[in-house]
Amino acid sequence: MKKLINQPEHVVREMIEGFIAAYGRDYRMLENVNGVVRKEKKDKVAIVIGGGSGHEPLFIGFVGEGMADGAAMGNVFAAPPPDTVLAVTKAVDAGKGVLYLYGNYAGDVLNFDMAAELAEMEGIETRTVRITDDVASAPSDRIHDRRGIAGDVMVFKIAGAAAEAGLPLEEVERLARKANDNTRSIGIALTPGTLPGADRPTFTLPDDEIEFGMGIHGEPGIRREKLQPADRLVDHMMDLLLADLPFRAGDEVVVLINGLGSTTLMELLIVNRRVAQVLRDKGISVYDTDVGSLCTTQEMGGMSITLMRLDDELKHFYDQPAYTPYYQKRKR
Amino acid sequence: MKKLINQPEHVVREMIEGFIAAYGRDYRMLENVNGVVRKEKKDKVAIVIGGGSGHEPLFIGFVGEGMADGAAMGNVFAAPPPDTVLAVTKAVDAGKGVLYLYGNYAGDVLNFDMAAELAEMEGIETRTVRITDDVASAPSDRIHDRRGIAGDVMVFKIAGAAAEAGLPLEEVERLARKANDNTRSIGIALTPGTLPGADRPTFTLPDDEIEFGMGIHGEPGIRREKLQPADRLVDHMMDLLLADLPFRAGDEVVVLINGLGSTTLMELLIVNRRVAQVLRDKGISVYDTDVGSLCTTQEMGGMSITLMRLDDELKHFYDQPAYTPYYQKRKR
Amino acid sequence: MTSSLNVEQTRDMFLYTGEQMIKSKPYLTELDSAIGDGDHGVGMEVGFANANEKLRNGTFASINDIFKTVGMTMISTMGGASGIIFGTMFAGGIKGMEPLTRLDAGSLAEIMERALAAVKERGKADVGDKTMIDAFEPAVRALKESAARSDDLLEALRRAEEEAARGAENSKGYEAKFGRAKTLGARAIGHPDAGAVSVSIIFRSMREWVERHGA
Amino acid sequence: MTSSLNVEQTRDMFLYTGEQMIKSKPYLTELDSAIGDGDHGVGMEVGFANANEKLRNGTFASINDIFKTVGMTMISTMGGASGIIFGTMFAGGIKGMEPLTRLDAGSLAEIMERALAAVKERGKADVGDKTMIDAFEPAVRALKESAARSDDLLEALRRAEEEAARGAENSKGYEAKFGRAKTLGARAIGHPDAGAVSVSIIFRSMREWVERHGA
Ligand SMILES: Nc1ncnc2c1ncn2[C@@H]1O[C@H](COP(=O)(O)OP(=O)(O)O)[C@@H](O)[C@H]1O
Ligand SMILES: Nc1ncnc2c1ncn2[C@@H]1O[C@H](COP(=O)(O)OP(=O)(O)O)[C@@H](O)[C@H]1O
Ligand SMILES: [Mg+2]
Ligand SMILES: [Mg+2]
Ligand SMILES: [Mg+2]
Ligand SMILES: [Mg+2]
Repeated sequence: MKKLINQPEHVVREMIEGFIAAYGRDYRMLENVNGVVRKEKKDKVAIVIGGGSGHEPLFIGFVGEGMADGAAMGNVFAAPPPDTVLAVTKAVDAGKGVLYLYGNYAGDVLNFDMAAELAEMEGIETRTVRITDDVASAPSDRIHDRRGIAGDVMVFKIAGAAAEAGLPLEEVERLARKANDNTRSIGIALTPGTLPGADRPTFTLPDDEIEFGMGIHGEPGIRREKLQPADRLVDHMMDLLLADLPFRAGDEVVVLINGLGSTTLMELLIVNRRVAQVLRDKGISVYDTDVGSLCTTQEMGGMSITLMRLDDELKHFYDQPAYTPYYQKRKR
Repeated sequence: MKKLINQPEHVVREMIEGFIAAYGRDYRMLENVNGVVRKEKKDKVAIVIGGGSGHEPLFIGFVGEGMADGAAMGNVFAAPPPDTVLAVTKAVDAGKGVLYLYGNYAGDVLNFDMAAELAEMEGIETRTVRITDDVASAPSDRIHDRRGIAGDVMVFKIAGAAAEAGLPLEEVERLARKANDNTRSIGIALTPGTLPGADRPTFTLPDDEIEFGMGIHGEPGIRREKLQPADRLVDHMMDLLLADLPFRAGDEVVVLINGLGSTTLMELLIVNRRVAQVLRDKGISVYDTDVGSLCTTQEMGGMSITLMRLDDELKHFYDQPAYTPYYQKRKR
Repeated sequence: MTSSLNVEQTRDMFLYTGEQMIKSKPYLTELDSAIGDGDHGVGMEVGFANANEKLRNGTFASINDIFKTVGMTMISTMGGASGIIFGTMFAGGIKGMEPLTRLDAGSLAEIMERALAAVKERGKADVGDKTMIDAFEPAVRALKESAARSDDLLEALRRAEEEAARGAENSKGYEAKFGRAKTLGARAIGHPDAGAVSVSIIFRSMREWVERHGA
Repeated sequence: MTSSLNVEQTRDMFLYTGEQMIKSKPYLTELDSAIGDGDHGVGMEVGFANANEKLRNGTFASINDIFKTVGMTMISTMGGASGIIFGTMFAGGIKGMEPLTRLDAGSLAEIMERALAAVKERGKADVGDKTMIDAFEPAVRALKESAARSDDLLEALRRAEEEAARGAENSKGYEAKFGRAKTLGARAIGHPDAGAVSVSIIFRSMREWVERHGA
């Protein structure tokens, strides 16, 4: 397939080098592992995010002020090895402990857990919050089996603000968990993506069908259905999403309309128009909205809708500034 | 083709409604025309940008602090009618004149020029700078025939800062022109995009070929060639780009690596890695870099490289803050 | 068979012409896709659909009003190069003219001659540049000749249609100097200009209406 | 035919096994693409290529060193679920064991039994969950039985290979409880687990080397 790469084996390292070539004023990369950290170490709880590559700007793009301190990157769609996570952990630790935030995938759990054991041996305290926002990935009675998708960004935002505010590790962990508990996402895929070097897309879909609930590695969703007008698809997605937490009249939410790769911003904005209408009709108020491709699956076509329910505490941390290469918020 | 839309005829209006649903705290849309303006009118020269839709986040996403005051949007790939431009002009004019900035396409020239005549009749002074950064679109002896592509963003940044600084219309115009004169871009396409409602892509390319110099509406470029490793393609692009201004050892530049739609951020970062290497080898220093999909062609695959040469004056304005939904810079 | 249209008939002729243009959308899309950006069919559809709505719902005191309504609606709703160019084709000729209540070969020739000048003033294109001028200029010449010969309206439109079609055909042989086909250079040769084809459909439609509904 | 390998031979057997795994990349990719995310072949290639490089350039005092080098290299370079799982398959068994200088059916069975426990401890999977355990557990059982019968190494590996292959085949019948095939539910039935197939290729490769190079 057509990709602008050199060799498939080198994509992650070269991506990181390109990132540092662009943003090296604020970031540095680690030497022998695929990790990126903030140049300036802050005297606070450190946040390490990570997972497989191929979802850019997730994770590399969300390191920075008010977000994460470091990102550990695996190969495309593969969890980073424990050595990588450990090296990032050591690079960002300021003696106040390190919080691991990542999507709940078997490979990530295994590798981050092993890294946590290694970090403990080095005298670094770590905590872990696994992100589980994808309502399509398991029913609500198996909520801890759910995977993490674009909701990652919400959890990074809240935890990042809490850490930046100087809160202790348990508090930052508690807030990250609270953000995750209040966040739900659902995605649909229209067209597949392709891994660098692969000669076939990760799945196939008939020309007039979509996969409802597909995961960000092409994991099958809840059902295949006919492509329909955007408003109808959004309505179906919102039904599922709102019923899950559930979100209720009077709730206040943050919205993220996330593109999976090749879906245009025009389409995402058209989707957001309907999402806003549905929320208004249900009496749910929108505190803030982002529309963009933040958590992708190579050039997969499709999008996900994420809602995070706010209370005063979450809102307080959401209101704090964030400034990373691919996510910015001014203080509100 | 698969798109998340309702009806092709409504995409622009619905996109704008979705934009306002997301960012309506700072922006409002005009009633009968496809225009978006900042809510708060500033006592300064106003900047109106615009052109055909379908290149999002260009133009709608670059209205805001330190950038444009309003955007006039046409249908997909079609210049906005004069009425739209005029309505945006009237909405943003604060009595200090209005600067029109847009890519140099026949349709845009005709419509913005007519709008300027209408504005004059209403007592609003306008100036125009047409952006001509695409070196592939005409040889350097016909530089005024060149089209505008991702370099638009550089011109908006400089002019936006100049206007925000309170400079008079002629000065803002002069600086925009200077930014344009110092900006060069070149793009390549790997795969086509599709217009909403169309049942075929805008062009076809063999599986192993790229179009070198293709325009952002699928205009043919300089040549078709085989897909090659990213580094080689970048080298060819940089040869053309650097020779054109020309950029010389000792120069200082801002870099924009722009994705055309479906090309992943991973690929864009890999491209930037090489661009930075080439510039370093030539003794050209990089003042700042952005890597992202800012000027797209629906879900077209490919990217463009833009360089703006800085002098102290341009650097001063580049250093000023900008904050729009899809372009942010902190004061430097 | 009288040789002129009243205001009502002129309106009906334009309504019919608009419908024919809307029907031509797929064909125009195909032509503009080959060497342009593919939006000409959609653009014309938008412009004529809006114009027809205005024509259907408005009341018109003069022929001039009708031309102006069609042209100004196209200018303000279509966008693109063709919004201005085709809008000016209709609205550009009656600017400053005395109100007319009948349209005959003579008045049509006069309106279209002035319109041609206005389009060329705006667009700076000449015959041979692969634009709608390739069809419009010969059509206007034919109208003027008919007017000079005192042909009736139907005959004038027949001649205009014929010349416009020939002009559109000729446009195949040219390299483009305007719009997005320009960058194609010699690769555009063999393809007609979409706008020139639109001009020939416009004159054909006017002729058809006049032929069927008398004049 | 002696029934054990020295340190050097053990290293060569692992080098051969690594090469075979690298050669199996397209097949493993295909299997993981059907019900997983398609990266298992690449992951194993990365892990075994790095391990082989370490094996080629290092010097090793004991059998334990070799197992540890292979396993730890896989853990630190592969990533993904399989980095830990397959790394533990090699490095998990020798943890805390006395240094060995000969590998025979008995010591291999002991190492692999401990490794199985370590993998299950890490991964929490059991036979029937559609993971590499489906092949690894029966293979280890076969090794233990061979050791109890005092089979020679080649015979023990033959039995392990056979059981691993049967286990991989059996994995077709299961729904996945781990990894990305889990969400497929019954749709995963009919496809073998890629990791289980890897286990069977590992034992097949070890058997092949021992068969050819004596033991
Ligand atoms: N400067 C010009 N003068 C005359 N006609 C023009 C000019 N520019 C474009 N046209 C006509 O407009 C047509 C293109 O219209 P359209 O596709 O709707 O607009 P756009 O070029 O903006 O996509 C061309 O085929 C040509 O006939
Ligand atoms: N918890 C587990 N226990 C045992 N084996 C596992 C477990 N999770 C995954 N595996 C094995 O790993 C294989 C997947 O490896 P791979 O594709 O390389 O990693 P990933 O699942 O991260 O993409 C599966 O086929 C399975 O055999
Ligand atoms: Mg994987
Ligand atoms: Mg157009
Ligand atoms: Mg066109
Ligand atoms: Mg896998």
